[in-house]
Amino acid sequence: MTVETRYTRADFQSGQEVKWCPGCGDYTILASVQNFLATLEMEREKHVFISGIGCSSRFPYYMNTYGMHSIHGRAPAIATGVALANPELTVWVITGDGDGLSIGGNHLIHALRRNVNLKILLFNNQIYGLTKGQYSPTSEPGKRTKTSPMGSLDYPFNPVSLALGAEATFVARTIDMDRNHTAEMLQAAYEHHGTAFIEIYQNCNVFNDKAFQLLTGRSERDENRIFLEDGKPIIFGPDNEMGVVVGVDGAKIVRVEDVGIDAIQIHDSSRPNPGVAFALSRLSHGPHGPTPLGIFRRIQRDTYGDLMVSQIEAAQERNKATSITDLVQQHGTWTVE
Amino acid sequence: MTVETRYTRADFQSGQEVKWCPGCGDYTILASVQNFLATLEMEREKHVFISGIGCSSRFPYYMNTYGMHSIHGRAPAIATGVALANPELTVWVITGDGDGLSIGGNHLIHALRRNVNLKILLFNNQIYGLTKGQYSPTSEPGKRTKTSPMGSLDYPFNPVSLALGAEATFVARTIDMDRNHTAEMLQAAYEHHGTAFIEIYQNCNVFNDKAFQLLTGRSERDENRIFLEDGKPIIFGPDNEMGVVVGVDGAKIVRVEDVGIDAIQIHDSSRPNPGVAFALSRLSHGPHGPTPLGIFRRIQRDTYGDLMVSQIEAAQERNKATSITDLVQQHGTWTVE
Amino acid sequence: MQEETLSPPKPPEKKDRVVIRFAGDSGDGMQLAGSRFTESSAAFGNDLATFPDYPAEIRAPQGTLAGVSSFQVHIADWDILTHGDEADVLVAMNPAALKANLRDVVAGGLILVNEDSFDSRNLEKAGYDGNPLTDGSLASYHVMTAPMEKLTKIAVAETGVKGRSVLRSKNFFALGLISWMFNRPTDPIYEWIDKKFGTDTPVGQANLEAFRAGFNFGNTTEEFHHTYEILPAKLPSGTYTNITGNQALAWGLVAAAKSAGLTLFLGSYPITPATSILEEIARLKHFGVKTFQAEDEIAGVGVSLGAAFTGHLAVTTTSGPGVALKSETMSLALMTELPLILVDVQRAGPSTGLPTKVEQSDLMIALYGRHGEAPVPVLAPSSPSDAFAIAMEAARIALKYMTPVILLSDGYLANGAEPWRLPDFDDLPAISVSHATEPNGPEGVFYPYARDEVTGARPWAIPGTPGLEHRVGGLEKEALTGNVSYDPDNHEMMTAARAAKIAGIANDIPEVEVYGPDDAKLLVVSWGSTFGSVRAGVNNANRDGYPTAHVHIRYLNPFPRNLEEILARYSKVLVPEMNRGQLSAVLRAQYLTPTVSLSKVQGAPFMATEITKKIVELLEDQS
Amino acid sequence: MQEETLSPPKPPEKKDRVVIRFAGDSGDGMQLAGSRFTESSAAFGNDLATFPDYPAEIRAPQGTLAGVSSFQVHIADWDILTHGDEADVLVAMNPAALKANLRDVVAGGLILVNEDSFDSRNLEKAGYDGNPLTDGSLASYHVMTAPMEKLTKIAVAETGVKGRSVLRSKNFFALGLISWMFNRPTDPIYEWIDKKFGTDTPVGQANLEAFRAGFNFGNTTEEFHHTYEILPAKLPSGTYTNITGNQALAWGLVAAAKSAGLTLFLGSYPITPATSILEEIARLKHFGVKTFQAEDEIAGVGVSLGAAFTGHLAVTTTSGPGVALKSETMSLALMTELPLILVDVQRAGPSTGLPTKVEQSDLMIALYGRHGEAPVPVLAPSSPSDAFAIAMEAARIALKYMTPVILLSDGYLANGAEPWRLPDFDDLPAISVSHATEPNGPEGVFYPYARDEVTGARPWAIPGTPGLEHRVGGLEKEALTGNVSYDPDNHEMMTAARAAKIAGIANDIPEVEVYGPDDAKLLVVSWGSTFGSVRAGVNNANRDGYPTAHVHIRYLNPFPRNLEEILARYSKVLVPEMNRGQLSAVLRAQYLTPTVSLSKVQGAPFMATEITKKIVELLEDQS
Ligand SMILES: Cc1ncc(C[n+]2csc(CCOP(=O)(O)OP(=O)(O)O)c2C)c(N)n1
Ligand SMILES: Cc1ncc(C[n+]2csc(CCOP(=O)(O)OP(=O)(O)O)c2C)c(N)n1
Ligand code: SF4
Ligand code: SF4
Ligand SMILES: [Mg+2]
Ligand SMILES: [Mg+2]
Repeated sequence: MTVETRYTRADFQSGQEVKWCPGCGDYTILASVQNFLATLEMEREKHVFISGIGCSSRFPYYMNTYGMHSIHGRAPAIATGVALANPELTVWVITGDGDGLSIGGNHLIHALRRNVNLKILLFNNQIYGLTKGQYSPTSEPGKRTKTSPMGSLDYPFNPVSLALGAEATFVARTIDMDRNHTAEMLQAAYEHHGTAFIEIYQNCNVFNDKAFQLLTGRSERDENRIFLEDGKPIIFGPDNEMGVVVGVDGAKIVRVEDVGIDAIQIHDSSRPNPGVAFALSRLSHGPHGPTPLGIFRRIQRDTYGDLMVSQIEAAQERNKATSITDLVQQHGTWTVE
Repeated sequence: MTVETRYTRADFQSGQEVKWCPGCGDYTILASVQNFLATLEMEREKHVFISGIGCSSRFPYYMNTYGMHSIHGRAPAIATGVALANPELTVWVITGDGDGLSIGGNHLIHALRRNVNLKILLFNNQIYGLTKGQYSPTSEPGKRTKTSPMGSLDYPFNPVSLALGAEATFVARTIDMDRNHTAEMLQAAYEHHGTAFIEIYQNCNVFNDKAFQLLTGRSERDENRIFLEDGKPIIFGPDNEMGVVVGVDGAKIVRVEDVGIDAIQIHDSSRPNPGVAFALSRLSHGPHGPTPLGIFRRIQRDTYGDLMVSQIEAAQERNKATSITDLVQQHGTWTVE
Repeated sequence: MQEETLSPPKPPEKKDRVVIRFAGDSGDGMQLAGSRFTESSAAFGNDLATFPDYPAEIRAPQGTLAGVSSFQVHIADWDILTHGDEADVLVAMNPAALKANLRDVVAGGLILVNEDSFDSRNLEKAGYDGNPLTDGSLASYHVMTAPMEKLTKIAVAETGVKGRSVLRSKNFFALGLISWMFNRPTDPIYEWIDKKFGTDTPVGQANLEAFRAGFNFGNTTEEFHHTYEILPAKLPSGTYTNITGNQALAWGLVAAAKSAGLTLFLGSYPITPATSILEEIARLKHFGVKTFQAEDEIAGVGVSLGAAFTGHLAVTTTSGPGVALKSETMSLALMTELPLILVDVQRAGPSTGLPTKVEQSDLMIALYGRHGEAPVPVLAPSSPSDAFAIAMEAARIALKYMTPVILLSDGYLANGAEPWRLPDFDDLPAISVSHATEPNGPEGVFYPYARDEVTGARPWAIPGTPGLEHRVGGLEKEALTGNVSYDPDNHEMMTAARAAKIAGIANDIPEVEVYGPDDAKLLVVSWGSTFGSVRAGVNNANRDGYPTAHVHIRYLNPFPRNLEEILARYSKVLVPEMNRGQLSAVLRAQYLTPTVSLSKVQGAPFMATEITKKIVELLEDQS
Repeated sequence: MQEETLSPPKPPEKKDRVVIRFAGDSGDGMQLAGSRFTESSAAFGNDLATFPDYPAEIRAPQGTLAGVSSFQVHIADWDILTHGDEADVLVAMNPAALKANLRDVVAGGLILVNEDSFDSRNLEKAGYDGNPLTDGSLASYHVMTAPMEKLTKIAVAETGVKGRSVLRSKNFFALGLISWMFNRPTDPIYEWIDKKFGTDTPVGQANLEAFRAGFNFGNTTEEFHHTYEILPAKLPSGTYTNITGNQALAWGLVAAAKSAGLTLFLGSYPITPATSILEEIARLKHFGVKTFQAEDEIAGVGVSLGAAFTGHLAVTTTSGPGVALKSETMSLALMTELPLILVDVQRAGPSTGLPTKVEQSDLMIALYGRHGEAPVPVLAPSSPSDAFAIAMEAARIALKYMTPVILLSDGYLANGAEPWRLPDFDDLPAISVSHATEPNGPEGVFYPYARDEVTGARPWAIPGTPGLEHRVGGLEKEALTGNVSYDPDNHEMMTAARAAKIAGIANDIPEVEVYGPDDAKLLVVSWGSTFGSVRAGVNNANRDGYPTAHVHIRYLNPFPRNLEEILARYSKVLVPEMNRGQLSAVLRAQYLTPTVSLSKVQGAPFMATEITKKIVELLEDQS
């Protein structure tokens, strides 16, 4: 495109020193987001970033937009208030696997079902970074950390499955190192009217280095990234020799030559029924083998905010008596001489 | 069976006056649970009922077992503590759609993923009963209540989908009025080693009467109850003329004659992949048409409690130095003469 | 109807005040009977105060003590302050209602009983061994009985109402009988029935007929010669409405938003006895208000904080357990210095406590229930109608000082009604608010933590404003820039600045006024809904020759600036509270005043006599 | 290594105490250097106290002020009480470390600098305009420089460590140099390196070589004649270990569980600075302890409450924000009267505040941060090792009185280490607990709310016990039966009973002891981790001729029974706290004592001199 964009990345840099560990995946995501926002026409002052607490949640400090670094787990609730107060804003939620899925799990699933107009970016590094390395709700079972010296006993969430189970209208997954894919997902989330949820795999090189090696390593990644693209058969592998079929028993990975290309599932994120999206989410549980990346689900449903506005408008249409005196009058009064 | 059972229902009645509204579905469930417990060999003192707050959560008071009527939404957490403290107990969680899915949603999904050995009975009356009739996270969109005089804007959870998205190992649904089915589900939950989640549709005849009419009304119920039975094709209707197929597009209701009986999905709750269970959960969203009842999913996975016990045993096997003196010695000491 | 007993009624006994309590099973419609009686008394021009008392939140089994529901109304011909201590008249629809309420009836009071319900089953459920109507145990009262159920059945026979529904109308029978006894106008009742049910529906007709039957029963039955007349109250002239605390609070918030030119945003989670504020405001969508029923209390205050950040007048409403849950977010509101009102409609604690009963035991958590050094202003209304003014005042302070504010109401205020002389709504105190639109630093820099010299407030720049982009958060802020700062001196300075901002509000609120004679040796200090009983108790004491002064505090943090000086004037300071002495402890800590605490923790308001008794005791004690 | 500069070292300067601070970038390994130095000093027999000071929880960019990490150790030949006020020696690995710490170095103190890091880039990052090493701004200090990076590189050249890792060893260079200067034994360091890395690994070798190089550099460089000798401390004889507050607390809980014959259960959610208690106990599975990392703080206390109901010794650990979140469940623990210990390792608030910095500002929320009338016992340790005893005491009280207990530690105690003279672990106070096994009422009835006559505790009947089935919950309880009760008098009685139970603990805890001369006019009252600085400050004052007494309170609710009488003895009472006067306010409310508050809210402990100064000021003020 040759359109002049009004912003450059620098316009979105707050000037505060960025304080992540050198090499942290958060830097990459920060750059992707700043670059992406600079491509938009949307005025800078209309972006609001709300985060909780965690390394990832420092994000708003580095964005030259409105923002709040709130408290642990509560960003989806606070952001809901922002979005409902001013529908003109683009409200981004920045959260981590601990912030968003551990302490903040409830607010997250309720925001998803309500379809508030939020863009939720969950930086999943499968660890608590800020508190120096305890297991999180996405850590693999058996993970040894200081609070689980003999291995974690927790069975992890699959954030995509959880979001789908919570009636999300937009669910995607991407990975820090793949900036183009990240940009694509950001664009789609931005365009989605409703709650958009993106799980972003993010490397914590200090406490959980190489957790996503299978998806980023030069020699492993082609075998393990399953890109979901609408209208295309779900195939992957260095030579696209692998594919995904969906049937009476859920989704399965097959060799394309074993089933023939016609049996391969054609991806369609817009299916009203989330059953297939859910099935696809079960192909991986953490990045321990072939893992789908892309948009699992993207459907339209009324947003909470739009419904709220139309109820208020309808009420105002119907009842124009809006002074306190009117209120009291309707309640009933009497007079003492 | 002719086995002498050691208990009768009366053994499980606490003698406290039952204080629900006359006609409330909670009475029926109370009777079902008391009757069921009386059929077991398990000693009465080993049952523990933990509830939150709500009409349903009054339940423990009426059970002559150990119990705690705790605080709003926290029962799954408290019950987890009970179950981990003494694995010999059978720990029941009694919660409502408000208690368990609104304020308590996070504890619920975390208990499910951890697979703590709990039996969770969620009484879903699609309303807040105790606080006199506000909409809940399972109320239908547009529901008019005192806090939503123009209709609720919330898109409701499907509790079964949510539980499946949260990695539950046992998920079932039943309805207060069908005592036999309730008893069957209780038995299966009791036998399940891990977190068993049962959504029980419960009529609140004061604030949300007839919400489940389609499933209980004499003239409607046969058309609308889809019983899931392992090993059997999923068919329903007055003449079993309807059935369910699962395919590349999720689960669908069809006329059996249109597809032939062989195309009908054979139910199997033990599939490791929850994809099909999830697809089945999407056949209904609230009891507004044909609705599956029965066990959606029942798989074995290590329970948190068992893993905890084996880690402790392994540690004790490995390190027998368990006096405080040993602890200090290992830390390092020096002596001042 | 027994025509043959017709006889001319005795002339009515004149009384200047009477307290009537309607009590029955929670299914018996006592709240309805009580509130209808209240309305027709209001229409008649009496002054009044009410006190509805529900059983536990859940419907208890019929006929049991746990299921008793009551509604008390105090009507008078002069300005009254409380719902009345003891009842002069008790209407008891069943044995449980009698048993639960008997202790509150004045000796010699009138007890009107639905005799049909005094069968052995109900007596047993209520825990009676014998029948109090016949065993002489009520000898010190004036007991009258009426076969209310039987007569109601007969009255509604023609209306088409059938089966169990027939007896539903018995509350109207009782209402009719009491209306006759107290000379109430019947029209307001007829009109209400018509409006509510239509007089052509079976239910409407049944209620009407039952009411008439009760009224006529009084008129016609010889036994019921005992009628009262209460003259219209000498209320100051003006226009009145009858209002509960929760309603007044809701309206006050709406009025404040209007006055400030902001949108009202209420994020809340239902909880007794606060829910009806949310319900009231949810009805007012035509005022442009936004209400949000959140998934829990933490989300309730969270969405509100988000709305505050975005420029709305943000409020969250709850009761004790919810205050506990909102604590962490309140602390964030304090650190981000955003305006936010937390309304706590107190109930009896701790834990779930007695959720439908009143208490004032959340003062300490309101003042101190946040980690770190976290002061916030705390205000409390003194009566249902004062809740309107206090709500506006809470908004004014929150907006002017950019701070969260806690408003401590309670279950008594919240559900109790009183006639409210309407202020001139066009002349309400203006609340001026401006959102920042321009940079306030050198070279176009915006300093989100620059403070107003007078108030100490920081500017409120809302998302969407070009050029003022900034970030707030829970980490300590650098002065001016609001950047994160770990500097030790900055932390000390900011902690002091936050405290000074709140303390400084003392200069912006009215001084307290001392009520009572100049020669008083004893000062009574009260707060919240005890105002009425305490003032009445103080009046009694003065009347009986015990000169006593009274100060009622509506601002609990900071205290009014003249309070210290006033406290120092009295040799004895009595602090009656529905808790174990919380305000008392705060006054001691702040002013080293040797207060005496009068504590009542019974889930029920003070009686004026309890206050008077304690005053007398202290004044007679020369030690 | 520069052989040619060899010259005989000057005789060491004898000192009885010295405070050394290691400061560098958070990546520079200063905590490690500091703690190794501490260990070898301990091995040498010195008494010591340490104070690690991390930057914000997050890794800050290298070289910036925000990224500075420091570790201070106070070593002495006699019993010392604090980590030292000002540093005698500062090791500064880069300009930021110098800048951030300079204000704490005594005038004339020694500053040892890594000169290689003072390039323009680092100077700029630290916000220096010029170079302090050359611009004369350090004239009042004794500055020594060493090219630590260059020498480290050379030293490790042969070890096989490559690239960026080479410089990782420079902390060992600094450690070696300081060890030489203070005559520390080198063996403990060699042993530790061997144990940790093996001396045959490249890393192990590199550290060893860097250490030797530093040590030798001191030995060989003429400039470094300035060496010190600190004689072994005259600690009382006994066996010692070096322990942090969090460790001691963890062990105390384990010991309490052993002593009570119960399983320890810890439900927690990570939060700085409390996390390491969970981490420590998680390591101790061979003790049969159960730890549970919950999804949030509410669940953390919830699982613990469930474990308490089921008969375990239940604990939950957190810091300020978590205390706020746990409030509602603590209130339930109080209503169900179950034993439960909440450990609050305080940090600077409000909100997220300064999470790695110390403060004592959670006293009010501990005492009053629950809705309703909800008193709980509150205890605070006075030093790292005292945390062991206090943890056992908290358990004893919780179990004996069937009550939740709050233990207020703080970040200074939690991470600070001191030598702990080991008690006889076979002779620890016994904690006797019995779970109810038999009915306690007539006819085989079990009364879960029957109270022990002395303690007021109810029986602890745990699930699984036949015949004692019962229900507990958050609604008000009927005395004895524990059934739900809405009775007004019962509520008042139970509220009083709960309060009396807690107040009665005063009879079961030691009286406080007054330290200091009999003729003291001024009393200093302190609590928590300020013990050391306050005691040192009091000692200084007495030494300087200002007779001053000191009382340190470990029990904050109820207070020791003799406290009132002691307070009354002094004309002035000074209360130094790392908050804005919270204990001070509580003492005023409780005893009407006109306390003077000395407040410090800088995220840093008091210096003894600050205490002394205030004492002198008060004693000289005759007003
Ligand atoms: C109420 C509260 N509980 C706990 C903490 C401590 N805490 C801060 S961040 C965090 C976890 C962060 O994990 P995650 O969200 O995955 O973020 P990451 O650092 O990995 O990006 C915890 C436990 C806190 N600040 N507040
Ligand atoms: C912390 C807290 N918040 C709110 C409440 C008020 N409350 C009690 S029960 C309830 C909802 C109950 O709904 P549900 O769980 O569906 O139970 P039901 O009464 O319908 O059986 C609410 C909001 C409370 N007791 N505690
Ligand atoms: S700890 Fe991990 S997630 Fe946090 S900043 Fe460092 S590398 Fe990134
Ligand atoms: S309000 Fe509804 S749910 Fe509650 S007891 Fe009554 S009928 Fe049952
Ligand atoms: Mg993380
Ligand atoms: Mg419900």
